[in-house]
This record gives sequence, structure tokens and C-alpha cells, in this order.
Amino acid sequence: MPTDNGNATYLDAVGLALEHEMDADPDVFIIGEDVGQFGGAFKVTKGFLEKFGARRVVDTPIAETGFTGLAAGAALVGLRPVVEFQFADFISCAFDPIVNVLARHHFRTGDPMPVTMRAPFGARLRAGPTHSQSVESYFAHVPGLKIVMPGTPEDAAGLLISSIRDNNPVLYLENKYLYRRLRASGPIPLEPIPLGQAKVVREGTDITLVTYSAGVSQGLEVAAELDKEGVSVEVVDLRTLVPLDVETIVASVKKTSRAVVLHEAALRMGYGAEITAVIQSECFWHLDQPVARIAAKNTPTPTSPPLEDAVVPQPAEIAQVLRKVATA
Amino acid sequence: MPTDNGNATYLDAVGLALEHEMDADPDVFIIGEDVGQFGGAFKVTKGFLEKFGARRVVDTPIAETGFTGLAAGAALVGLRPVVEFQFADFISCAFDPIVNVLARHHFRTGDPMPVTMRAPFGARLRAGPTHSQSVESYFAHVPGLKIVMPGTPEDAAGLLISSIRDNNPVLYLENKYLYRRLRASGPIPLEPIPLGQAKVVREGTDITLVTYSAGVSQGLEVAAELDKEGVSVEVVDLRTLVPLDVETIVASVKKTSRAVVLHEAALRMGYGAEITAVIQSECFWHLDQPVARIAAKNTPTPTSPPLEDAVVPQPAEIAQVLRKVATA
Amino acid sequence: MPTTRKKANAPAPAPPSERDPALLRRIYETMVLTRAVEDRMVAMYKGGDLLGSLYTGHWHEAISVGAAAALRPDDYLAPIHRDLGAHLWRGMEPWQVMASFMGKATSPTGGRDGTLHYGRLDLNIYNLPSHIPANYPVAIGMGFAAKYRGEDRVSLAFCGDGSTSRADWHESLNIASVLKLPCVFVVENNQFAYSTPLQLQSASENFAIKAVAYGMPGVKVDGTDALAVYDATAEAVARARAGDGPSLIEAVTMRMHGHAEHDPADYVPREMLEEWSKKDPVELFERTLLEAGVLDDAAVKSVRGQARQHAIDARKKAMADPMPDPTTVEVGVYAD
Amino acid sequence: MPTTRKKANAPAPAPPSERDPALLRRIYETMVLTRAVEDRMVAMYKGGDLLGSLYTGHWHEAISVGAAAALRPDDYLAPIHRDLGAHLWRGMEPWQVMASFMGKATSPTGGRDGTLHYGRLDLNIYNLPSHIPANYPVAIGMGFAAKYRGEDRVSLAFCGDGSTSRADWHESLNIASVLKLPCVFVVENNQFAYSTPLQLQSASENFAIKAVAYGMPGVKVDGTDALAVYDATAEAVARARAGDGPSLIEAVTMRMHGHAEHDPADYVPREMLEEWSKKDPVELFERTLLEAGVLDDAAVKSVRGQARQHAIDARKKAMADPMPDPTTVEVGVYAD
Ligand SMILES: Cc1ncc(C[n+]2csc(CCOP(=O)(O)OP(=O)(O)O)c2C)c(N)n1
Ligand SMILES: Cc1ncc(C[n+]2csc(CCOP(=O)(O)OP(=O)(O)O)c2C)c(N)n1
Ligand SMILES: [Mg+2]
Ligand SMILES: [Mg+2]
Repeated sequence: MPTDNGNATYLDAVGLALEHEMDADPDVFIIGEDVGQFGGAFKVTKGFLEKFGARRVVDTPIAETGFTGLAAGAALVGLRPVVEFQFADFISCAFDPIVNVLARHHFRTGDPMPVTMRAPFGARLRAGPTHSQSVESYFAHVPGLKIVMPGTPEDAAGLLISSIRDNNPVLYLENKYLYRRLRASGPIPLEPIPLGQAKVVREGTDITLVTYSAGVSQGLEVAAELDKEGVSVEVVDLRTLVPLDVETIVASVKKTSRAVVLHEAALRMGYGAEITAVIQSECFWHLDQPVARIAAKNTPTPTSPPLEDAVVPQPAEIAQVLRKVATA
Repeated sequence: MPTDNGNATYLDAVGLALEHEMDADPDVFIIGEDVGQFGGAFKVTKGFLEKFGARRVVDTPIAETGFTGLAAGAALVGLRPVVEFQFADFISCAFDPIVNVLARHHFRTGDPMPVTMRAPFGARLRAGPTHSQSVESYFAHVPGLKIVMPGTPEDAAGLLISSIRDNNPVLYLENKYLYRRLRASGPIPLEPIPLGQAKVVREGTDITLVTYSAGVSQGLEVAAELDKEGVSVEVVDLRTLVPLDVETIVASVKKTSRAVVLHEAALRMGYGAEITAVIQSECFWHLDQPVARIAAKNTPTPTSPPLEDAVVPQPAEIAQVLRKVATA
Repeated sequence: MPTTRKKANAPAPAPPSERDPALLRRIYETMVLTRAVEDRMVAMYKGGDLLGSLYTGHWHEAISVGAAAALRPDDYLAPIHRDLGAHLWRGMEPWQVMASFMGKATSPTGGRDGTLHYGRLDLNIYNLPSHIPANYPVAIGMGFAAKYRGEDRVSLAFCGDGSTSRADWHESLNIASVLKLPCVFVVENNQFAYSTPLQLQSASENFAIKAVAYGMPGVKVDGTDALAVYDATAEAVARARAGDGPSLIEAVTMRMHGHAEHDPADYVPREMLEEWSKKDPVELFERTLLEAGVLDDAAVKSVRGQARQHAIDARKKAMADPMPDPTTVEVGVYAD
Repeated sequence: MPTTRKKANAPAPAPPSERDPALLRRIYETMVLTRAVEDRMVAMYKGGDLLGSLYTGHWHEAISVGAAAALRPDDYLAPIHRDLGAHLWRGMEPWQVMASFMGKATSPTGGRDGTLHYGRLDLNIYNLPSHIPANYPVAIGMGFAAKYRGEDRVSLAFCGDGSTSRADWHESLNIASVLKLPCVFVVENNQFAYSTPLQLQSASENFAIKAVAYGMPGVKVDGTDALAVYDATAEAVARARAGDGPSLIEAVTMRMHGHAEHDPADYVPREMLEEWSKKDPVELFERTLLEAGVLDDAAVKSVRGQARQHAIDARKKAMADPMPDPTTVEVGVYAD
């Protein structure tokens, strides 16, 4: 089992929160490929089989459509399934049940649908076009789904607890690049963090950077650099994409009058499009510059390092765009 | 077979273009559920089986994943499949092969992937949450796919011809509400209309309405009404969502200084988000008002008429928003 | 072939005279009511009372009622668009079904969904979306929950012949068998999937034999014989309850109407319809019960009369019911 | 059970001595080269030469080479991550495979994709994505095209035991059988799917028997016996070429390494590995050919030596090859 030694990784935090909820609620179970004896492809559920048994730690055949629909049926009659997709790329195989069964069911019937779907996503691991996808845009248009994308170990824990306790289908996306790279400073509070609340993770006066997931640590590093140049960047961590905390974004942009959106997903119809549309409509008269979007290029994610680095946003590019928008 | 009597419907136009391409190229075939003897759920391929035979008009088992992947394999070795989804809602079952096989293959390998996917989509037929979806947003984020959404019978024909001749996977979305409601004025030219070219379908000076598919006829009707009030609306029909004709949009908005985007899909992460983000970035200094988005509410599409009408954009709402933005 | 072997070994079914007459009567009454309500709805469709098209289950009555009758009320049910009988068996009100096809505020979904999407979870019935067979993965999930909780509830899912071609069907049967879930899978083979005949849908000898691919028993029964369906289901249910895992049942019948009422179905050979018209499941069961002395002509007359009146009253109520209030349409996209 | 029946009826296979020695030699050489290249790549992985993980096909050589050898060069092939042997049989250069695992500009995808994604369409091989078994629907499409054009080409797709649980597998076999496509489906049963053992993957008697669900012949063969795989494939290919439709072949072997080299696979019982270590397909085939007099010790020595040298030279070239130029990364998302 994961242990909190005071500097738990992002990966540990996910495991700690999941264990906490399985301890707290006998209706919570984890289902997916190789989650049992193997402890999951990234080892999030290492030790869970021994502790909770095969009844609550369920290894399935390779059948994303089937086990996602299974989770929906189990949730309908009172359980709280946590589904693990081995890689977020494979959630494409469950797109149909997620969109047509899980997301629509409550609106259609009034029945609750408490299913949490965990998926490790993202690039920068040289894993190539079908092992590196950011999948939030595939689902952000779908009414009835919530989308959670933590950027820190602390949020990973608190938001997973809230996701599991939520009565709606929640897509909980874990940035696999952060798994062993981010560490908590101090013990992880195993308390729920409400969904739908963004957080100003750095105060600033010149420009607002709206981001989420890996963009948060990336953005904070760049902001620290720009500070030395005298550019004061306020960093807003969305934490939850759906529902979107419009108030926090708008308050920050009205203060700074300039906004940049950053994500690792491709630009076209990345979630930055929605955020930009909201900002320009809510803050139009306060904006000194157009909202800028920093995102991956509109290509699949290549495998080879020089290619992948050219596609995914790099600190230099982020700094340059922030500098340009802040000082224009 | 469809015949062009000088006032062909939107439905006839699709059939005429498909027949034209099957006449012109022996490598073009149509595959889907009930497309043969039955002529398809909406009768687009009525008579095709008799004319082209079972070799080129292929009825399949109910297996969207399988026959979409089949089309990819056939295209890889030189054929030009046209896949019919019985309803666009069911394309969710082919999301995986579309995103991970069809869309990425050329980037990965350099091989062509000429697959056209036809799907009748949209609301206003009292068909409910899983028979009325607008699916463009599920796919607009995916690099490697083209998305075509004609709003007139003439465009339906010309754009289908270009889609079939294109060497990339093309999602060709037919608004089933228009099938028998829109008629051509005069014979349908069976000439290709280039993908990626928007069209100013009505010139105006006060405000730009950017729309596509059913929004075009809807927008033109409202524009005619507003003209009587002295509000001059320029209507831009995108025709192709991906690739997006940014130039035409920007030229119009720079002229009118005001823009409204209209689509039948739900608001959040509807394609209006991308269009709005592009306009505010390219036309920021020309805009007199924030770009407004008119879209369906963020709910599934309800079945009951009073509910569906409350969710899907109605002429009165469109007129009111245009009036407000144009005169603010 | 396991399926034939299985049938060969099966004990001779008990004659109607040796069965619980109250149960037989209730099965009969529900089948008659199902037919009466659907005939009424066909008239309503033609009369323009309904919103969209109408899906009916003529010649499916013995399957939907016979299978539902072999379950306990607390067992889970995942029916499709041919299974009005299963809903009625569980206590669904005919006027609610009509209200669904009319988009009325009083439909189980309050008009948010409509047509065939009226399943009530309070009756342990799943309300499926349009995608077929999306009810299969959900059904194994309900069975999973029963096993998870140590309950002896069973989950039964219906689907059509065409639905066996899809992802959901395969992945569900495979998972259910590997996890030994208490599930019963019923394939209603009505010879067509929309316009697609069997030979364009599957090349296997039949549908029951597909059970071999999942290591579960499969049996093929006459879907126009309510008792044959009841017995096969009862056997599969007993197996599931005992913790021995899922079973597959193929029930053979004919789709006597179009795919839906808008479909003239001229792709169906006329002779086929004539042949099958002789096998009306309701009439067959009626005759069986008359011969067994469970019913007499008077009883038949009153059951049929009551069913007819029930359908008429249901229409009256549904017609009079209000349409939903649009002002709250955005409420309830998310659960609290 | 049709599969055993089928095997029982099959004629006794021709002894090696009665087969074309040139063909046997080429199969042997390709199997030896496959092993040599993969052993070299394992060293490269441990030495840090590779970008990510490494998937190998130890104990799959008889399947990938034996099956590929039963095809014509113009037949379509859709291999998976265990089938280096099939690629080499078709003429793929070992250095290209290494370049793929290194993200070099000289890999078949120019570094845009990597690791196991190096299939070359010019060799009539499909380059699959990560999703398994996405190559199945594509393979039936290639078979469809052959039939559409009236060509007598066949399409062969490999997959693993775990892949049989998925949508793509089911829908592909069903469609191929209904449309009578010239396809051969080979399931490489290596006892595990990542960490998942067979009994958590499928409850059917075996994988070959799943063919019953699709109305196609299914046969189970020893996947460590190159000639058994060759013969079963040749029979299926002949059937497909003759227009009689698809077949399923289950070839049984063992995954002797981890799922990929990063995986210590401590979930695999040690005894199991010891048992299977006695069934090295390369050694078994080498012995067969020595006994049949097709090879002598000198020949074996030179074949093994050349393979080793080939792998060493391949590494040299791959290591020296350049990384791709990032400036054109946005070019080629769309075809002209
Ligand atoms: C995934 C999916 N594809 C296509 C359809 C359209 N469709 C609705 S019912 C039907 C035929 C179903 O046939 P079958 O399963 O045999 O059931 P039946 O209607 O004959 O009872 C089809 C193709 C659908 N609902 N879902
Ligand atoms: C749709 C999908 N789900 C999950 C995975 C992750 N995955 C990659 S290989 C593998 C195991 C495959 O097992 P099998 O099919 O038996 O092939 P083997 O690796 O044993 O040769 C899994 C689960 C995947 N690639 N695709
Ligand atoms: Mg049917
Ligand atoms: Mg395996």
C-alpha cells in the first residue's frame, strides 16, 4: 500500500485517497485491467488486492466497453465503482458507454450514476501517438459528465475523494508525467476538496495564466522566472474543468486585464477554446490584449524526443507568450 | 435512384453526389447497416443495390467498430469507402477506430486514408437524448480528421464529392432535419466544392453571423427579418469545420466589427468555442462587442416538444441576440 | 453441439395441468394485456397521437412475459423495445408507456426521454438508451452488484439477434462468464434486424451456440411458447442464483410488424409472415390453457375484455395528461 | 467439439524430409535471426540505447515466421508486438526495427511513431496503433479489398489471447464470416495478457473453439512447432484463397519475458517458465532439421553466426542514424 512519508508523490496521493475511500465505504471498489496482483500498470493499486481482496479489487478481461458499462450498472443499484483505464488512450474504447449510458442517465431518469473513471494521460514520456493523448476535449462537450484534472499531489487526493463521493460520472485524469516527479510538502490531507472550485496558486498583477494538470507546476516555474524580469503572473489552477469555476477566472482576469491559457492538449478545440470564449465574453471590457492560447500543435504526439518536444508546450515558449502578452 | 427534377431535396443531393462518385470511380463503395435492399434508414441509397450490386453496396452486421475499421483497411490498400452510420449518435461506437486508426494513420506512416463517413445528425425531430446528437465536437479536436457540415442541397452534393475524393478521413455530417425540408433552386451541379472554404451567403454591414449546417437556413431567415428592422446581418456559412477557413471569418468580422456564432450543438465546447477563440485573437482590435455564442443548452436533447424547443436555438432567440449585439 | 445435447438431456416439461394455475393465469393475462396495449398504440400511431415512431413486440409476448415470470420482483431486468410484456409484468402502467410515446410530463422520464425509453428502476428495470445492446454491460453490472453484496438476485438482459454482432454483447458475455456473474442473457431471434436478415448478421449455426465461445450453457427454445421460455429461463435463473454463473437463451420468434410502425417492411417475404401468423403466442398459450382446463371460454372473454378496456382507459389518461414544463429543463443534468 | 474433430480428421503432416529444403532453411534462418535481433535489443534496452520499453517475441518465433511463411508476399499481414519474425520474413531490416525503438529518423515512421509501430505497407504489412486488436478490423478491410477487386490475396491478422475479449475481435470475426472474406485469424496464446492469466480472460474451453460462434473452422496448434503452424496456416490460406471464407487458428506458446522488458513478471509461476524453457521453438526446429538432414552442424553454426553478426551490424547502423528534424513536424498531418 502507499504510505505517506511526508513527501508523497502524485502517484502515492492517488493511491492514498483511493485506499481511504475504500476503507470508508464498503460500496467503493476498483475495477480494471491488471489492477489486482499486478497493482496496475503504474502501480497505483499496489497492495490493494492483498488488503481488500478480489471482491473489491477486480481484474477484468481487456474489455473497456464492457467493464465501463458494468460500472454503470453497479452504480445504478448503489455501488460506487472506480474504473481504472490502463492508459487514457484506451478510454476511446469506452466512449460510447460514457457518452450514451453514464453521462445521460441521470438527466433521462433521475437515477444517480456515481462512477469515477481514473485514467493516466499525457505526453512527454516518448510514448507516441497512441500512448500520450490528452483526452479531456473528447468529453468536455458532453452534458452530465464532470472532469477533474489535478495538478498537485494534495489536489490529486482531495479531488479523488470528492469524485468518488460524487453522484455523477466523473472523469478523473491523472497526468502520468507527474506521477513520480511531483512530491507533496508535508503529509497529504485526506479531506475532500469540492469539485468546481479553481484555485489561485500564485498571486500576480500583470497577467493571468489559466491552466490545469501539468500546466500548473510548469506555469509556476515559468512565473517564478518572469518575476525576476519584473513580470508578475497570477496562476489560476482550474482543478476541475467541468463544472468550470468561471468566477475565479473572471475575478483574476478583471484584476490583471490580460490572460493566457495553457494546456498540453492540442490547440484546436482544446479546453482553452472554451476558457477563451468565456473570458472574452465575461471580461471583454477589461481586456487590454486578446487572450492567448498555449497548447500542443495540432498533430498527434510524436514519439521521438525532438519531435515530441516541438509539439508539446515548453517553458521557453510559455515564458515568451506570457512576456509578450503582459508587456504588449 | 435519386433524380434531379430541378428542386432536389438535401437528401436527394447527397444521393446524387454519391451515385455520381460511384459512377465515376469503381473503387468507391458504400458500406453500413441496411444500406442495401432497404436503401438506408433515411433512403439515401435507395436503388443503389439494384444499380451497383451487393459488391459495392454492402450491408453489414450491426458492428460500427468493425465496419469502420474495415473501411480503414480497404482504404489503405486503395479503395475509397463511404461509411454510413444509421444515426450520428451511433458513431460513438466507432470513436476508437476513427480517433486511433483513421485519423492518426497518415501522420504516423505517410499512407493515405481516404474514408468518408456519412452520418445523419441533429435535433428537432423529437427523437430524444440518444437519437438527436450533434457529434462534431467529439471529433473536432482530433488531428488528421476533416469535418464537413453542408447547410444547403448544393453544398451537400459538391462537398460530398470532394470528401470522397479527399485522401483523408472525412466526417461528413448530414443534418437529418434538413433532409426533406430544404430544396435546391435549379439543378444540382455535380462538381466538387473545395473543402476548407467558407462562403458569405448573405452580405451585411452591421454584424457577422458565423454558422454552419442547419444554422445557415435558420440564420438567413432571421437575417431577412432583421433587415426589415434595419439590422444588416452578414451570414458566413463555414461548410467545413476542419480545416477552418479563418480568412473568410476574419475578413467579415473586420468589416462588421461584431460577431455571433450559431450552432445546434450544446454550448460548452461546441465548435463555437473554437470560432470565438479564433475571432477574438484575430479581430480583437476590430471588435466593438464580445463575440456571442448561440447554441443548445448544456443538456442532452430532450424528446418532448416543449423541452426540446427550450433546449435547441429558436429563431426568436437568434434574432434577439443578433439585435442586441448589433445595436449595443 | 452443446445446445442440442443440453436440450436432449433436459427432463420433459411439466404439463400445464401440473403447474400453478394462478401463475399460468397471470402470464396469460399479461400477454393479453401486452397485445391489447400495443394494438391500441398502433391505432394511436396511425391516428397521429404519438410523437415519433412506435416499436411493438407482436409475437414477442411469450418471450418477454415468460422470461419475466421466471424472475423474482427483486431480480434485475434489462429489456429492449420488444419487451412491453416484461414491463407490464413488473407493474408498469400502460398509460405510462403511452405517455412516453407522447412525450407527456407523466411519462417515467417526464418527457425528457420518450418512445421506448420508459424503464423504471423502482421496478428494478433499467431504462436503456438507443444504442444496442447498451443494456448488456449495464445488466452484468447489476448482476455484479448482487454478487458483490452476497445477495442471490439475478440480472436478466434481453436483446435482438442483430445485437449479438456488437461489442457490448461480446464483452458482456465474456466478462460475465469469467467473473461468474448471476446473469441470464436472452436473445430474441425475430429473424430480422431492421431490414437485415439473419444470414447477413451471423454465420453461426444459431445464436444459442455462441455460448460455447464464453464457456456458458446455451439453449434454443421456441419463442412463441410461453412455457418453453419460462422453463428455460427458470433453469438459467436457478443456475445463476446457485452461483454457477451466466447462461444464454435463444428464443426464436418472428417480428410480425415493421422494425417500427413507419416501416412497411416489404423486405420481409410474405410467405414468411403467413407461416408465422399461425404461431400467435397469445392464441397458442390461450389454447393450451383452455385445453388444460386452466381457463374456460368465459374467463378468456373477460380477460380479453378487461385488457381492451384497460388499454382504452390508459389512452384516455395519457391523452389528457399535460406536456412537461420547459422552465426547469436545465435542472437535473447532474445529481446532487 | 469441432476443433478437435477437425484435427483428428486432418491428414498426417508431411515429414520434414519430404518438404522443400529451401523453404525449411529460410524459415529456420528467419527464426534464428528473429531471436538474435531480439536478444540484441534486450541488451540494448538494458544498456539504455532504447527510448522506452521493449516488447519481444521469445517463444513466438515459430508462430510469426511459420504463419508468414505460408503466405505469398502479396498477401496482407497485420502483425502485433510479438511478431518481429513476420516482419523479417517480409524483408524488414533489423536496423529499421532498432531505429523505431530509438526514435530515429530512419525508422519506418521517421520517428513520428516508435517502439513496436514499424509496419511497412510497401511490404503489405499494416502498422498498428497501441489499441489491441485494432489490427483486426483493418485486416478484414484489406481482405475485403482483395475480394472486392477479384484478387486471390489473403489477409492474415495476429493477436494475443487477451485481445479476444475485445470488441474489435468479435466484430471482425463476425463480419469476416458473414461477408466470407479471405481472412486468417491467428491467436497467439502465450498464457498471459500483461499480468492477466487465461482464466481471468476467458471461460471458454480454449480459443480455437470460439470459431463456432462465427461459423468458421477453428484449430488449435502447438505454437512452438513451426511446421504445425505452417501447415495450419497453409490450410486456412488455401480455404480463404478458394473463396470459402475465414478461419481461426489458436497457436499455443508461452510469453518467456515480461509483458515488456520493464516488467519483471513475478506473477508468472517459476515452474511454468521452467517447463516451457524446454520448448524453445528455435532449438526445436533446429533439431528437427538436423535430424531430417536438412541442416548439418556446420550450417547451424554459420546461420547462427551470421544472425549474430547481422544483429550487431544493425545496432551499429541504428545507433549512428540521426534523430528526426523537428522543423517539419507539422507537415503531413493530412495527405494531399
Ligand atoms: C449501436 C447501434 N447501431 C445501430 C442502431 C440502429 N438500430 C436500432 S434497432 C436496430 C436493429 C436491431 O435488431 P435486433 O437486435 O435484431 O432487434 P429487433 O429490433 O429485431 O428486435 C438497429 C440497426 C442502434 N440502435 N445502435
Ligand atoms: C484497448 C486496449 N486496452 C488495453 C491495452 C493495454 N495492453 C497492451 S498489451 C496488453 C495485453 C495484451 O495481451 P495479449 O492480447 O494476450 O497479447 P500479448 O501481449 O500477451 O502477446 C494490454 C492490456 C491496449 N493496448 N489496448
Ligand atoms: Mg431482430
Ligand atoms: Mg497473451
